[in-house]
Amino acid sequence: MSKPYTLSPEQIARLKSHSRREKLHRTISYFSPLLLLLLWEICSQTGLIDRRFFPAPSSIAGTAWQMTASLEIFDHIWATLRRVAVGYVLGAVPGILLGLILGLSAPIRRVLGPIFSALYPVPKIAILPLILLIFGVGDASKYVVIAIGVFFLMFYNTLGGVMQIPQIYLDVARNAGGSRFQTFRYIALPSAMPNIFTGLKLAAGSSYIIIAAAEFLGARSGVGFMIWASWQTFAVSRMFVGIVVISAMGYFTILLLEALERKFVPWAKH
Amino acid sequence: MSKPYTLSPEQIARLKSHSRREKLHRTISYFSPLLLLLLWEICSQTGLIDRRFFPAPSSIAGTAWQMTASLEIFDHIWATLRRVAVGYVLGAVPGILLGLILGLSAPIRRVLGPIFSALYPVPKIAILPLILLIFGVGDASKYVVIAIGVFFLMFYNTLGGVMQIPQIYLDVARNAGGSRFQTFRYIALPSAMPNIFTGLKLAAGSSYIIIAAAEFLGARSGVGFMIWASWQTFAVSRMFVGIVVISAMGYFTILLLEALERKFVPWAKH
Amino acid sequence: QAEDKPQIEFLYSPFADYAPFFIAKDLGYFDEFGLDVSLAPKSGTAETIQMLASGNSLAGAATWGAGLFNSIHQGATVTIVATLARMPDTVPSPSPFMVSEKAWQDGIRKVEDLKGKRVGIPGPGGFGLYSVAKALEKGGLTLDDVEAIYLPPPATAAAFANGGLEAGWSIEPFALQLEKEGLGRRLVEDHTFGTELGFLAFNNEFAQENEDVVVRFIAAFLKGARLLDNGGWNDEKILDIVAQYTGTPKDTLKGISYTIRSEDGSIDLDSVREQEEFFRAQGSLEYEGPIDIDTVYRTDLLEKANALLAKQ
Amino acid sequence: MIVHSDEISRDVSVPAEAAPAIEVRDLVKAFYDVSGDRITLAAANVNFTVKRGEFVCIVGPSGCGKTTVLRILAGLEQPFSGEFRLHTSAQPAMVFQEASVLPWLTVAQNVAFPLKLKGVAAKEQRARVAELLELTGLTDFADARPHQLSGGMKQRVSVARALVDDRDILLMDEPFGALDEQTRLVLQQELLRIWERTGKTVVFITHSVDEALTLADRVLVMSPRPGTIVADLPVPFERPRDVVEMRRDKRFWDLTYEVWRLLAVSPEH
Amino acid sequence: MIVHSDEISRDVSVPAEAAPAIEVRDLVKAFYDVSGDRITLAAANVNFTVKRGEFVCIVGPSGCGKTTVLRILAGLEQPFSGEFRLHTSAQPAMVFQEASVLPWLTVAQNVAFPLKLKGVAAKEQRARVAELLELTGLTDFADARPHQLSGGMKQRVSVARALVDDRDILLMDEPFGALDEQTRLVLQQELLRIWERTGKTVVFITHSVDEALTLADRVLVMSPRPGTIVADLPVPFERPRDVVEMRRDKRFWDLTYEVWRLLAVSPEH
Ligand SMILES: Nc1ncnc2c1ncn2[C@@H]1O[C@H](COP(=O)(O)OP(=O)(O)OP(=O)(O)O)[C@@H](O)[C@H]1O
Ligand SMILES: Nc1ncnc2c1ncn2[C@@H]1O[C@H](COP(=O)(O)OP(=O)(O)OP(=O)(O)O)[C@@H](O)[C@H]1O
Ligand SMILES: [Mg+2]
Ligand SMILES: [Mg+2]
Repeated sequence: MSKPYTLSPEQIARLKSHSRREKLHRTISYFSPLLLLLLWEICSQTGLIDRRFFPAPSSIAGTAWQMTASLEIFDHIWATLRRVAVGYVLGAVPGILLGLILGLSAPIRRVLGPIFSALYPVPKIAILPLILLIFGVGDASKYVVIAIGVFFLMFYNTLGGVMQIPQIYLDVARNAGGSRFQTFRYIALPSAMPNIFTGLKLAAGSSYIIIAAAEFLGARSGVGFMIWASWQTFAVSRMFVGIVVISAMGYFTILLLEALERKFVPWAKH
Repeated sequence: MSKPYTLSPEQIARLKSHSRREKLHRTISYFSPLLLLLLWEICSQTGLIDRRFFPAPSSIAGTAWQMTASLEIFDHIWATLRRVAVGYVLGAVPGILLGLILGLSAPIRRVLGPIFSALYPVPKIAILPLILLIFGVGDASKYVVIAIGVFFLMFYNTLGGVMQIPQIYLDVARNAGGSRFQTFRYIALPSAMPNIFTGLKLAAGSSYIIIAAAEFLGARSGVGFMIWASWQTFAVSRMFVGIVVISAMGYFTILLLEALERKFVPWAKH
Repeated sequence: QAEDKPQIEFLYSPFADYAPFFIAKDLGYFDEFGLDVSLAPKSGTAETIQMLASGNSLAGAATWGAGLFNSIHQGATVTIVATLARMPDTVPSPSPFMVSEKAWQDGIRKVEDLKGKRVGIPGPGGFGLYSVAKALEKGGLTLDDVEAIYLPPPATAAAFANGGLEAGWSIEPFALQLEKEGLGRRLVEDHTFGTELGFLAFNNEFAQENEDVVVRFIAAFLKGARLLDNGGWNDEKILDIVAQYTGTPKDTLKGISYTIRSEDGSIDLDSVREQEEFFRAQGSLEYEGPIDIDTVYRTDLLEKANALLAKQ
Repeated sequence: MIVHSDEISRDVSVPAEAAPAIEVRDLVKAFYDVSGDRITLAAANVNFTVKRGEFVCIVGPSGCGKTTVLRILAGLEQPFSGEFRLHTSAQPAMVFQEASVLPWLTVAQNVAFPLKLKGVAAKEQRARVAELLELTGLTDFADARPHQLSGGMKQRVSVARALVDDRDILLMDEPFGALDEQTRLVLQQELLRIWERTGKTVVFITHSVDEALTLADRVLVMSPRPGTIVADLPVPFERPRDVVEMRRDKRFWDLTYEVWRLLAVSPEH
Repeated sequence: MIVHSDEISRDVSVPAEAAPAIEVRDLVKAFYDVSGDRITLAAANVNFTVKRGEFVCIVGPSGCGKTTVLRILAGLEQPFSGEFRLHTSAQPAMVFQEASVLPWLTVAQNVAFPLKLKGVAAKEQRARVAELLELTGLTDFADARPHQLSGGMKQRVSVARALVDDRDILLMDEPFGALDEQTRLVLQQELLRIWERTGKTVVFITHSVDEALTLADRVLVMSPRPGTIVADLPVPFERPRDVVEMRRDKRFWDLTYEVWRLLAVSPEH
C-alpha cells in the first residue's frame, strides 16, 4: 500500500453529517419549552386548573397582543433589562474576582471565607429597607439587590472551580515563571470557566427572579412591577403576560450564556 | 548504607506540626465573622451609620438576651429550622438526581434542559398562588417554595459537575462492565461531588433567604416572621436580633456542610 | 364529640385589624359556638380571594380594593358576610398621612406644598392608594399632582430618613414609631373617616350548604369584636393575644388608636361604592358600571348571627 | 480500491479451541472536529485476527492509531467503517494509556472496582485485591489515595484493576511504560505466568521492541498515521523465554532490525 | 548519624565555567497525610552535584522519589530538611511526568505558554513555536486541542514547551516514556544537539538504562523508597555517540549490568 488511505467525498460528508445533525437537534431543543405552554393550555382547557386564576395561554394571547401593539410591554421589558444588566455586571465581576482570589490564596480564604459565609444567608428582604436607606428608592437600590444575589452565586461557583484546578496546571504556570496575576489570568480563570458559566447561568435566572421581587418597591415600570401591580388589582391576564415575558427573558439570557459557553469553553463537553 | 533512613520522633513531630497548625488556623478562622460585628459596632458608635436604623450590636444584645431568656427565640428558630430542613431535602434530592441524569444522557438533556432553563426564571411570586392552591396555606407550601429554590441550584451545579467528568472515568466504568445506574452511582456522583457541595452550600444560604421571605407574611412563627413583625412596628433591635439569628443559622449550616465536604471529598483540596 | 365540630381554616393577615378573630380563637368563642377553627396567615386580598373561590380554604378576611372588585367581576365565587374593620371617625387616626421630618424642616407644612413631590404609597389598587388620594384631596391635589412611589411602611422609614420621600401613607404602630424616632410627622388625619377597610368572606358553596356554621362563626367573631371595641384594648389579656398574633410587643400596642367596626358587623356599602368609583377613575377596574355587590353580600346570615349572639 | 462494509457487528459467543478471539476487518476511524473543521484519519483499513489464547503486541509510531484501535475493540469508540468481532462471553478488560485511577477511591478500592460492580462478596474482593496488590508491589499503599502515588505506582494500579476480574480478553495500552526495568521485568513475568495459566487472549501495545519480542506470539507493526497494519511478524522463540539468552539469538536481532526497518519506512518527520 | 541543615537556601547567580549548577545536600522529603495519619518518606539523604553544562540521568525503581527530587529542584515542593542550590539566573524548565498540557489551549498555544508569560512579541513567539513543533513533529497539529492528541503527542507538546524559552537548566521527568523508539531516537538526538549547542545543564529521569547511557555524562542510581543515591556512574563513551556502535562496546554491557545489579539490590518485592 504505497498511497495513503484517504476518505472519499461521500465519506467525508457522512462523517460531518453527525455533527450537523447534532446542531439541528440542539436548535430544535430550544423550542421544547413550548411544551410547557401546551401543557398549560390543555390543563386550562380541560378545567384541570381553575381558568379564573390560570387562564389558558390562548386566552391571554389577546392581552399580550394589545400590550405589544401599544408598545407598553417594551417599556417594561427595557426597564427590567437595564436593571438586570447593570446589577448582573456589578455582582458578577467582583464575585468572579473574589472567587479566584480566595481560591488561590489559602490565607485570604481563611479570613474572608467565613465572613462571606456569614453574610450570604442574611435575608435580602429584611435588609431591603436598609438598602433603600443607603441607595435611595431609585434604580440604584435595585442594582444593588441584584448585584448581591449575583455576587454570591458567582463567588461560590468560581471558588469551587478554582479549588478543583488540578495541581499540575498551577505547577506548569509556576514553572513557566508565571506571576501571581498571570496564574490568576491564564490558569485559574480558564480552568474555573466551566464552573463560572454554571454560576453565570444560575445568576441570570436568579436576577430575573430577584428583579421581579425588587420591582415591587419604588418602581413604576418593569415587568416585575407589571406582574405585581396586576396581581394587586387581580388583572390575571396581564399578570400572566408579565410572567411569560419575564420567564422568556430569563430563558433567552440563559440560552445566550450557553452559546457563549460553547464559544469560550470549546475544550469542554456541552 | 545498609540500614534504611528513618525519621526521628522529633522530625515526625515537626512533620505533623504543620497540619496541626493548619487545623488550628481553620478553627480560629471560624470566628472571623465576629469582625463584622466589631465593624458594625464601630460604625454605629462613631455615628458613621444611622443608629436609628443600625443600632450597635452591643445595644441589641439586651434585646437578644431577653428573647433568649424568655425562650421566645427558640420557638422561632425551631419553626424556621424545620421548614428549611424539609424544604432543603425535598429540593436537593431531585436536583442532584436530575442533574446527574441530564448530565449523563444527551437526549434527555436536549429535551428537558431547555424546559428547566425556561422554568428557572419564573418569578416565585407568580407561582406562589399556584403552590398555595395545590399545597394549601400551611407549612407544606413553604417547604415547596424552599424546595424549588434549592432544586435549581442543585440541578445546575450537579449538571455542571457531571459535564466536567473526565471521559476516562466514564470509560473505566464502562470497561469494568458498569451498568447505567452504576456509572451514575460510582462515577458521576463522586466525580460531581465537589460541585454538588458548592450547590449544597449555595442552597443552604438561599434556603434561609427564601424562608425569611416566605415567613414574612404567611406565617405566625419563625425567625422570618419575627423580622417582619419587628419591621412593621419599627422595632429595630428585635429585627436585628432576627437578622443575626437567621444569618448565624445559615452560617452554621454552611460550616456543617464544609465539614461534611472535608469528610466526604477527602481527595479534593479544601 | 369534639370530632363532630366543623373544621374551618380561616385566612387572616397578621395585623391588628384582624384582632377579633384572634380573640375569638384564643378566648374560646369559636369553641363556644361549636366550631373548630384554625387560623392561617395569608399575605393579601388576591391570595385570600383565590383560595376561597377555588374552595381550597373555606373562610377568610381581606380588604377592599381593585383586586376584590375585579375578582368578583371575574366570577370569584365568594360570599361576603360581614365587615372586617373600618376607620374610626376620630383622631388620632390609625392610618395617618405623614410628612417626613426632613420635608417638614424644608418647609413643607401643608398638603398643597406636596405638589410635584414624592409620596409613598404601599401599592396600587388598595386602601393605601385610596387613603393617599383622600389626603391629597384635602389640599386640592390629586395623585397626578405628585410623584407616587410604591413603598410599604418599613421602607417608608428609610425613605423618610434619606429624603427619598417627602410624604407617605402610614399605619399604626409604625406611624407612632416614625414620630418617636423623629423621622416623620402626621400631616392629615381626618381624610378617611368611616372608610370600610375589609370584609369577612366564605366560599360560596360552603356558605350555602352550611349556613348554620357560617352564622355561628360570625357570632363568635362579633363577640370578639364587641369585647375589643368596648374597651378591650386596655385589657392586658387581650393585648397579650393580639401581640402574639401580630408579633407586635404589647407595650407598642398600648395607647394606639385602632380600626373599629360597626356594632352589628354590617358593611357600609356607600363607602364600598365610593372606593369602587375611585378605582374606576384610576383605571384599575377591568369592567364597566358598578359591580353587583348584592349578589355576593348576604345580610341574612349576619342578622341570624346577631340574633344568635343576642340569645346567648 | 478497498471494499469495506459500513455495518458494525459484534458477536458474543464462546468459540471452539484455537478459533479466532478477535477479528478486525477493514477498520477505519476518522475524527471530525467541528470548531476547527478538521478531519483526522486515525486508523485506515486495519485488518488482523487474534486467535484465542494468543498474545499479540502492536508497535507503531506515536499517533498512528494504536490506542484508537484498542478503544474500538473495547467498545469505547465507534468505528467509522469496517467491522470487528469479539468472540468472548465478557467485555475485554482494558489497561488505559492515560492515568485512569479514580481519584476518589483508595488504591485497594480502585483495584476492587470491577469486582464491586459485579457484586462480588466483600471477603472475596479483599482476598483477590490483596493478591493483586502483592503482585504489583502496592500492598503498603492499599489505603493511599491516587494523588499520593508516583506515576509508576498509578500505572500499576491500572494493571492490577484490569487483572482483578480475570476476563478472557486483555487489552493493554503501554501498561509498563512508566516502570523501571526491574519492576517491568517482574510484571512481564507475572503477566506471562497468568496468561499461560488462564489462556487469556492479550493485545498489548508497546513502544519497546524488546518488550514485544519478550512477550508476544506475534508482533503487528503499524504504519504512521493514518495507521494500518504493515506487518504481522511471528516471534519464533520457545517459551519460557530467557531474556538474556534471547538476546544471544541471531533471530532476535533480525526481528528487531525488521521491526525498526518497517517503522522507519515513512517516519513522521 | 546523618547531619543535615534545616535551612533551605537557593542562590541565584551565574557561576564560573565548570562550576556546579546544582548542588543537593542531605535532602530529605517526607509526606504526611492527616486523614490516614500516614507518613511517606519519599527521599532520604539525597546528595549529588551537577556541574554546569552536564547531562545527568537519574534511574531508580518506581516510587523511589525521583519525581520528588526533581520537583524540589524546580521549586514546586519544599524539602523537609537538607539544602539545595541552583546556580542559575532563571528558573529551571521542567518536563512533567504526568500529562501537563493545558486543555484550554491549542497545541501551539501550549508550546508558546512560557513565551506568552514572558511577554515575548507575538511574531517572535510564532517563529519559535513553529521551530519546536517542527522538531517534535507536531506541525500538522498546531491548532488541535489536547483532547485530540494521542498520548505520545501530548508528551511531545510538553517537551516542546520546556525547550521553547531556552533556559539554563532543564529538568526532564521521563520525557520520552510514551514515545515509540523511532520518535524517541529522533528527539534524543535533537535534545543532544540542543544541549551541545547551548551548554544547558540537564537532569533527566528515565527508566531505560539504554537511554541513560545514550544521553548522560553520569548516571545517578537511586535506591528503592526512601530513595537515596546509591551510585554515581560516569558514562565513558565519546560524543557523538553511535547507538549501534555503543552496544558493541563491552563497557556498555558492563555499565548496564552494574546499573541492573544496583537496582536489584533491594527490589520493592
Ligand atoms: N478524540 C479525538 N479527536 C480527534 N482526534 C483524535 C482523537 N483521539 C485521537 N485522535 C487522533 O487520532 C490519531 C491516533 O491517535 P491514537 O491515540 O490512536 O495514537 P497512538 O497510536 O495511540 O499514539 P501514541 O503512541 O502516541 O499513544 C492521532 O493523530 C490523534 O491526534
Ligand atoms: N503528594 C504526595 N503525598 C504523599 N505521598 C507522595 C506524594 N507524592 C509522592 N508521594 C510518595 O513519594 C514516593 C516517591 O514518589 P515519586 O513520585 O517521587 O516517585 P518516582 O521515583 O518518581 O516514581 P515513578 O518512577 O513511579 O514515577 C512514593 O512512594 C509516593 O507514594
Ligand atoms: Mg496511544
Ligand atoms: Mg516519577
